[in-house]
Amino acid sequence: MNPYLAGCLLGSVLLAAMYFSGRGLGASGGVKYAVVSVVGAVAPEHAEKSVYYSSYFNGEKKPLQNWLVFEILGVLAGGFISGAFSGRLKLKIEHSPKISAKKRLLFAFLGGLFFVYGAQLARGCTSGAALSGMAVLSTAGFVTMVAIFGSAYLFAWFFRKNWI
Amino acid sequence: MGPLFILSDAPLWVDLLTAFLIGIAFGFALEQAGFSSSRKLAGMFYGYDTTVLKVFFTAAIFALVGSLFLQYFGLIDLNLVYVNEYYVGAAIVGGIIMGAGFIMGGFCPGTGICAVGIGKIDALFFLFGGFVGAFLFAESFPYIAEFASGYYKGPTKINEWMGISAGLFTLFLIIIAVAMFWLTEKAEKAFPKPEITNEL
Amino acid sequence: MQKKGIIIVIASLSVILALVVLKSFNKDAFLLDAKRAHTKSLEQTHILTLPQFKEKLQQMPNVTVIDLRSTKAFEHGHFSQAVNIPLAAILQYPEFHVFKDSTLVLVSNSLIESTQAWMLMTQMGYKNLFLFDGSLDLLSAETLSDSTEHIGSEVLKYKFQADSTINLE
Amino acid sequence: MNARVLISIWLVGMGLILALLPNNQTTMGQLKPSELVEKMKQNDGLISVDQLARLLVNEDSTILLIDLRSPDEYKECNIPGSVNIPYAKLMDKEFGGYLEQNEMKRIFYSNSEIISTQAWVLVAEMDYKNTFILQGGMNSWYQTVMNGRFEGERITARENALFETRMKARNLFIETNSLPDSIRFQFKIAKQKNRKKLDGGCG
Repeated sequence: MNPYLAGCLLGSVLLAAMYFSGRGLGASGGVKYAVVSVVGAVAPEHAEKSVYYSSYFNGEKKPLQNWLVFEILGVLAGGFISGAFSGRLKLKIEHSPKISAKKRLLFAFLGGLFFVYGAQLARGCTSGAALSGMAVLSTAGFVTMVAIFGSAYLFAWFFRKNWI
Repeated sequence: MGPLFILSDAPLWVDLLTAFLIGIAFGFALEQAGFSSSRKLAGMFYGYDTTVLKVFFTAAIFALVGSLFLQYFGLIDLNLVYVNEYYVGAAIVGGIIMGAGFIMGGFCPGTGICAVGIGKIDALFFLFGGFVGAFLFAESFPYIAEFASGYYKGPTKINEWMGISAGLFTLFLIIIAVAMFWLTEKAEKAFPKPEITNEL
Repeated sequence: MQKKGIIIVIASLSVILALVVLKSFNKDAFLLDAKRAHTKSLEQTHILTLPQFKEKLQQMPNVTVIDLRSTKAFEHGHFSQAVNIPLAAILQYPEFHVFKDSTLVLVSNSLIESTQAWMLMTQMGYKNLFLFDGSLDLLSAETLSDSTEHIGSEVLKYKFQADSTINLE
Repeated sequence: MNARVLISIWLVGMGLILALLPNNQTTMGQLKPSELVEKMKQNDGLISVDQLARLLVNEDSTILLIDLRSPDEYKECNIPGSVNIPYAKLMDKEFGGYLEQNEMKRIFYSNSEIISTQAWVLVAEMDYKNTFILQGGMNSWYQTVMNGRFEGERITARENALFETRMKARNLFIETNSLPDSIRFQFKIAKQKNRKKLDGGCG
């Protein structure tokens, strides 16, 4: 699909989220709620004691009854539908021929770790802070966006072997 | 008048169902834009494929322009739409960590989940990493709480901080984006990697 | 494909432009929103007490007095420079917009009525707009008696005393 | 003409229209002038001092009595049961909970009618119902309830009841305003709004 057309499509999805639920899109938050509820189920005492977890368990709602959790399930389904639509469904490890599949998986794991850690700190990832933040003109969104892309460009040279 | 579910006190399940439907559309749009491929996403940082930048800015500006027009015609109250809270230090440091994660993993959380949907195993590992990252953050939160919640500026809007109207700021943003679109097309011509882009 | 794109771009731009133009020419819309009207009403310079009203009438002979009472009461007696526009018919008055640039004073028998008219007209963009802080009932409409000492009505004229004997100050 | 040029033209066009829009976007739920005049014509937003006295004496719990005067004036004396929202702070977000609701009867009062009518218009045009202006305001309260001498002979039961209501309201007013300040204002701080916090972001 033409990137600009895809951008308009994505923009209308974001606008719909703003119009219906008064909020932007998000992704890393869903990951957090999943972790929080797992910790709450596995180690309830620890969750009760911790300043961080306890704030998610004192409300009426369970952590998984969250907008973001359902949205993320939708993303999973939406990706699948689109993949089936365009014939891209395939189990595979995508990596540059210069690195092994194992190395790619290790870096993907580390990347995910860093990304979500940073997203928790900045209270939003590329979708929650940068994209949705820009769409509501929030200062935080612009700052986070510049920081993400700026640092990715800075680090790009060190990881060039992984990609090109 | 929007935001519908904030003004109407709709039951929780309606909101969650909408979240699911919006998620489907979100995932569909991401996948159609080609964001389920990490090498396409990483291409932005080496100049051979700048789809991310184009989609990202088009989407943000489309939603911004749309919301401002909706407000002008009295269809939405933007005061009731969530504006991100601005914690100066956390936003900058968090953004830098995210940038490092981006170039290592090749996904961001949204695109990673979308790529899991079409069966990318590297995306699944990215997601596992994400779970560990969220867990580590929760465990380390007591030690960094002061920094993470410090330098708080509230949900500020950038145009108010600059003292101009939202419409005028949008025009500036659009001019920057249009210049960037032009530059990225130059970059794609300057750093072509046909062996990668043909494969995608 | 290209042609289609050009048509979509031009069509959507002109539709939005047309909608914006339509809205800005809509007469049945406020110029100032509630927040701005609130800020404007805080200045309190629009409230004219009797002496201030008299001064205004003397200084500016071309002041237009808008009399919000019913036509019947108006015919009974009114200021020489008064125009009768009952509040209920205020938007139907044919030459309403003519007053947009002149100095206007709203008068009525009820302060509530003149304040409502003041808020309404302020939000519609009228600028030199005042309201008379008093009732026309208490005045002889043609001659303003000099003897009435008048302070603004938004001043408490009584003082609370715990022993229940309350004196006029 | 490729896709980039097309989207650029479209975006710049939209941006130009947006930049030229007047900056006075109307707020939510604002009535049109004609609708506001209709609301004014109905004339059902008034409450007399005697009606208020009766509501107070009967301990009506559906009223929300709002004193729009300055904090100093409010401290000097106020009608029992009222909370103080100075008119200058009426549009502040913290008091939204008092204005943005349809259930309770809001009764605005000031010393006269001007300020309370202004507040009435602001609330009415946001399309909230059940808003009332105390006719004559505090001055009229003093004149009628506090200083009122009952003229004429008390013959009918109705006149008797009116006089009694005034007496009770007067005693209530004197009683509550004579209490020491520490007790008087203990429960009378205008509550902050408790609207649900906007949820969002993905942190």
